[in-house]
Amino acid sequence: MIGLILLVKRELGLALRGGTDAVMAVVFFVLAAVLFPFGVGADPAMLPRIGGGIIWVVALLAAMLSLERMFSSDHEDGSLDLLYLSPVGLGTLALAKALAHWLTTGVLLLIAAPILALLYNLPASAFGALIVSMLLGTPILSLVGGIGAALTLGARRGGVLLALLILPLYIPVLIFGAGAIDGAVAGRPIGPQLMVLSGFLLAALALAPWATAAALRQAIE
Amino acid sequence: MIGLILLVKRELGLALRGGTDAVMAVVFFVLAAVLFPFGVGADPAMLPRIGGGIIWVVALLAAMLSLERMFSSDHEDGSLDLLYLSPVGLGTLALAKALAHWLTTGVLLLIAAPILALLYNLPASAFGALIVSMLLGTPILSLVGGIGAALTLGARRGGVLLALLILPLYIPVLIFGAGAIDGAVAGRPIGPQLMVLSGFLLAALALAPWATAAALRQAIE
Amino acid sequence: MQGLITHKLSCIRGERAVFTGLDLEIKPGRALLLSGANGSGKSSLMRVLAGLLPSAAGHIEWEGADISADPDAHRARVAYIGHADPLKPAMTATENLRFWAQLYGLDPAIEPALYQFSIEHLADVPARYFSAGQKRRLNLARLAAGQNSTAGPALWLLDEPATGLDPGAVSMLANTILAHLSNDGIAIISTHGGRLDELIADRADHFTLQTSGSGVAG
Amino acid sequence: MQGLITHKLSCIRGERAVFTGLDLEIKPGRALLLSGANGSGKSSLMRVLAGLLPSAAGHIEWEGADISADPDAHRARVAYIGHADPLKPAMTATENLRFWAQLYGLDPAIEPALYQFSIEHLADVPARYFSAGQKRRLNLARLAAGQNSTAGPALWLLDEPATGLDPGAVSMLANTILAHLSNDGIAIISTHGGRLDELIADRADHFTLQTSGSGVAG
Amino acid sequence: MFHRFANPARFSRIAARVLPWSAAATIALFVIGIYFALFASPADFQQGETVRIMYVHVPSAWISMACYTFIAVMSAVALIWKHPLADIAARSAAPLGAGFTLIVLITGSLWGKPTWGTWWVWDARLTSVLVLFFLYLGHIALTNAFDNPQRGARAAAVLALVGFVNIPIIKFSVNWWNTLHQPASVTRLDAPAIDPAILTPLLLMALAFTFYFLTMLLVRMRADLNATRARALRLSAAE
Amino acid sequence: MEDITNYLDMGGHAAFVWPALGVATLVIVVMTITSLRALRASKIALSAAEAQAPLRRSRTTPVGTDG
Ligand code: HEM
Ligand SMILES: Nc1ncnc2c1ncn2[C@@H]1O[C@H](COP(=O)(O)OP(=O)(O)OP(=O)(O)O)[C@@H](O)[C@H]1O
Ligand SMILES: Nc1ncnc2c1ncn2[C@@H]1O[C@H](COP(=O)(O)OP(=O)(O)OP(=O)(O)O)[C@@H](O)[C@H]1O
Ligand SMILES: [Mg+2]
Ligand SMILES: [Mg+2]
Repeated sequence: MIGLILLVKRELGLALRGGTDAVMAVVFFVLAAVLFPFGVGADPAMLPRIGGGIIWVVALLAAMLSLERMFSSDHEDGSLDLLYLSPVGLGTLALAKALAHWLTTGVLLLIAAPILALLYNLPASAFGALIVSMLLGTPILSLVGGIGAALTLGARRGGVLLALLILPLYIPVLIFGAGAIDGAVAGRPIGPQLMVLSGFLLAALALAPWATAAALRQAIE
Repeated sequence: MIGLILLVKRELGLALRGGTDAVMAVVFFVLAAVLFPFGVGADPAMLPRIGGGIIWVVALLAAMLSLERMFSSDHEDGSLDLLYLSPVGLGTLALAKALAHWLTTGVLLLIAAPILALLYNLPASAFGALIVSMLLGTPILSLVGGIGAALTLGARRGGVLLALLILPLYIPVLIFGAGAIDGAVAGRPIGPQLMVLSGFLLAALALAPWATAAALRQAIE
Repeated sequence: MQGLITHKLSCIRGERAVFTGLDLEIKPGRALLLSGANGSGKSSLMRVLAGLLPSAAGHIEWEGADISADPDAHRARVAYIGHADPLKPAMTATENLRFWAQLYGLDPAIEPALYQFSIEHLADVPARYFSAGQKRRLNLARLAAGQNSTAGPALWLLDEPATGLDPGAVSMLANTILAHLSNDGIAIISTHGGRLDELIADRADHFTLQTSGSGVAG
Repeated sequence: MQGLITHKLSCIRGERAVFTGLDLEIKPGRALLLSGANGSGKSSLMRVLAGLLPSAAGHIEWEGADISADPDAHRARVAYIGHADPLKPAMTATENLRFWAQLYGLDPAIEPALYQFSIEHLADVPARYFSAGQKRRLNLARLAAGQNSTAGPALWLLDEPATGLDPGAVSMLANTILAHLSNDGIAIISTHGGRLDELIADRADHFTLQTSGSGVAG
Repeated sequence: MFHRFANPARFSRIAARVLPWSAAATIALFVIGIYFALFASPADFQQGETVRIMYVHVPSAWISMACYTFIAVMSAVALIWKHPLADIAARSAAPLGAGFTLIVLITGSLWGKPTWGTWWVWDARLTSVLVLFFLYLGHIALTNAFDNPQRGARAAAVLALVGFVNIPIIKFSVNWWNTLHQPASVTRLDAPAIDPAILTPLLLMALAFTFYFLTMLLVRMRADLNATRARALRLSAAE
Repeated sequence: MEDITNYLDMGGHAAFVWPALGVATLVIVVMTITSLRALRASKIALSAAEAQAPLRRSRTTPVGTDG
């Protein structure tokens, strides 16, 4: 537990000092979401229809982008060796990294999302669904993403591999997250979607740190 | 000239061997473009309307992602020092890097784009506009991107900064690229858009290597 | 008081045998100076002993017990210095060192450790600005931070620790190692010769790894 | 035959003066062994001399002419070895070396250069698999590749070149340097003492950088 | 090295003497300008009272473009002649430019809702102003992204020169593409196509904004010079 | 009184005109305050640095700080 706090504090400290690229994710999120109307044309009738989906897709991509550096800087400078040798287990490390990743990207995405929703003219009724679905969904992105980041450590085409591994796993989150917003826009009940997302979140919390730790063990050699 | 060929050959060799993440861009391009229908809902009437824009936006993001490593690996391992000391000037280096970036991302995007166009049900009449606009636009992305990559070398939040600097400069390319496709879909003449893109390309060819070289000179210290 | 013993240890990297059938024995309070040509497998051996790299054959005993029986206990007794310096450029010397000390549950008396390697004036400077030797000193200060605590690591695995150090810093390192040995600690130190070897010669044995595989005790 | 002269050279890094008012003079055919505590500014001086880092004051003369008059010519005569090894892990030893040789327009006789540092057996191995010393040897082989050509670099700036080398490799490096000096070349070599210094002592002068700034000739 | 800072010292002295006067002029112009803009001018017959937004919107737009041009010129000076004052001028001006661009964007949006019926459209004028805002932010971020201030200044200078292509695009976008936005009616080659009752407050406000910009620029440059000098002194004392 | 209400109503566009002017004022005030505060802070820092610098200045001439 002390180890967990220590590790999370270190990651947050590094993020604050610009030592990691976590904040990058939000900037990417906002800029990419701002770009779409340029490309798609800002038809005021269409934007709200595609807004929820675009916000979720861009959130997915933003989370994925910030994954690659999750372990690689520790891998390159030998920190990972020392973390492995420390009394704090790799499972705790995996959890701490996912938590820190969520705090530095997920939470910021959550804060930025309503602003983008305004930009896309989403109806007020959809805001709640947007926030709650992102609150449930973004931790899954961090947890599952950790597995991918650990698996591709030191791999030759790390970036490509990571995208290939992770995006398919993200699709269910996308479907139910965007589904909840669309439902809210259309006035349908969104309970089922949120229940499914909660289930995913619990499963990820239970399994992902374990899988990440196993993957990390393979990366140390 | 010999230096240019040598540098481009080296970059391509590294890309082939997985030493750089250039191929990542296409994978990201395809995966991201595939994700959108999941998020937005695969309404067959709407997809063609937003397809051209989405393809261009995703191409922009893909190009941007692969920029960050353009100079940073050479910066970190000391290669940039040696490149600067070599008889090949920094201007040639900038041009070679942009060329190699285009060959490893732009060209692949160009090849993948028609497939995505099929996915989005773009009408056959728009294919020509898609290809030509990307042929003119993607080199601009590589050339202008090189400036950003060089400017943010060794900066504190390199990734965020790069996105912040480059995406605004990419917006004009996006507007005219997507505009050409939309025009083609709507049956309007697309000559003006393509002319503007050509103008941008010529300007970028003339100015970008020079600006990149100036930025690189600042990064060596 | 059996110390560390390896039995017929082998290591394979990239499908090539780096060393095979290696038998070593180091008693508490002694250092082993490991030499050998470039690529002879010193670093690989260190990593195997630390439990970072799996051995291909053979086994390692600590105080008579196979270390694979309780890997957690083994990791707790290892202090490892590799070729790279695990420092975050954005963090200051104090922050870097304190993180590792706290993570290992050691006495977080950071300042004395910095003093021990004469980098106390850099305490609040981000590691980004350090010269090569200053980085190495900060990395080595981890050893000093561990030493103050009651049950610090007993097995020090130092892979060319004197790289980039000036003569003064080499003496500081030698003193740190000698203090460790006086506490019945064990140190395995890879080296290409130099002042460090001379300074700790009294308490050190020598072993040379042959590139072909097996070693020669010297 | 004036060689390299510096006049009141100063260097500022991170808004702090690293050294000020430095006067050096090295004649063709001589080496300068640059020593100094960690952080005294050896690497910074090397980079200033190479033209990689701007000097804050003073100037540098080569054969009587200020080097800032023709920076291109100066860069062409410099061979620089820094703390890092500029190798691409994905490329083989031959590919890495050939790229640098061709880029500098040198005789691309790669094999002899690999021989000179005894890494010919690694010619087709990607640099990823190299041990620390093997990487360094490959980096140094650039010097050997340049030497074969008629107008190779005349000014060698070697920043702790012997780091991680075994004694055999140090002799190879010393021979390479001595051959360069025999051709009326100049070498400036930063060092913390060691075998390399002894091997080239006959043709070398000494200079010690003080941490405060100005240096002391030794 | 020494002559470089002799110049800034003289600048500092002159700036200290000019500042009170320019501050007074700014305040006076604002008082007169606001009086004309809010009370002494009629509502536009087309736009009604919303025309009063114009009296801040348009001057801010002009200043935001002029400021970027100023930064670009200073950057060129800094890169070519390495004049240290140019660096300082550029990095002092950037936050002001960003502020004025923000005013343009927000007042424009608030004007757009009643006149166009929407807060925002993605047309060339609005887009290029948004790009200008991002360029300002990028310039500020890049200036501060390096531990070595010199390196930040040089990188930002390169960016400023590259981004300058955006300025003509803003200026002429309304002529090149048909958009919702007004074309130039004051700054035209022939006579201004605008009612004097509106032109007077507009020009007065533009003058006030200009003086405000110059005053703040001087203040910020002095602050930057002082800080630079203080840091240099402290570092040399720490030797 | 009626005049004032009428005026403040801005022909029915009060919700746009006043926020616009308000935002402009706010931005200008913020810029003014930050600039003036930076100037004051820099003056304090400079006099503090000058207070301790003269002792050392004779020995090592700080580069780039003359004048
Ligand atoms: C966010 C939205 C807007 C932005 C970014 C914007 C930007 C600009 C810029 C940059 C200028 C200066 C152009 C020049 O001097 O050539 C300008 C001028 C002007 N704008 Fe806007 N504007 C916006 C919205 C509006 C709206 C909604 C209106 C009114 C319907 C408007 C009316 C004007 C007028 C009348 C001028 C003066 C043109 C002249 O006489 O030169 N703008 N605007
Ligand atoms: N990039 C940098 N920015 C700011 N200061 C730096 C930078 N690199 C080094 N320094 C500082 O400059 C001084 C000289 O560093 P330099 O690397 O030249 O020392 P060195 O003599 O090579 O030391 P070593 O023996 O450890 O290699 C040190 O005090 C260091 O902290
Ligand atoms: N990651 C790796 N994968 C495959 N082979 C490797 C790897 N790292 C090293 N090797 C090979 O294993 C052998 C031993 O390497 P090691 O790093 O242990 O040597 P070393 O004795 O430490 O050498 P040095 O003195 O240069 O540090 C070398 O031949 C090297 O090429
Ligand atoms: Mg080794
Ligand atoms: Mg050094």
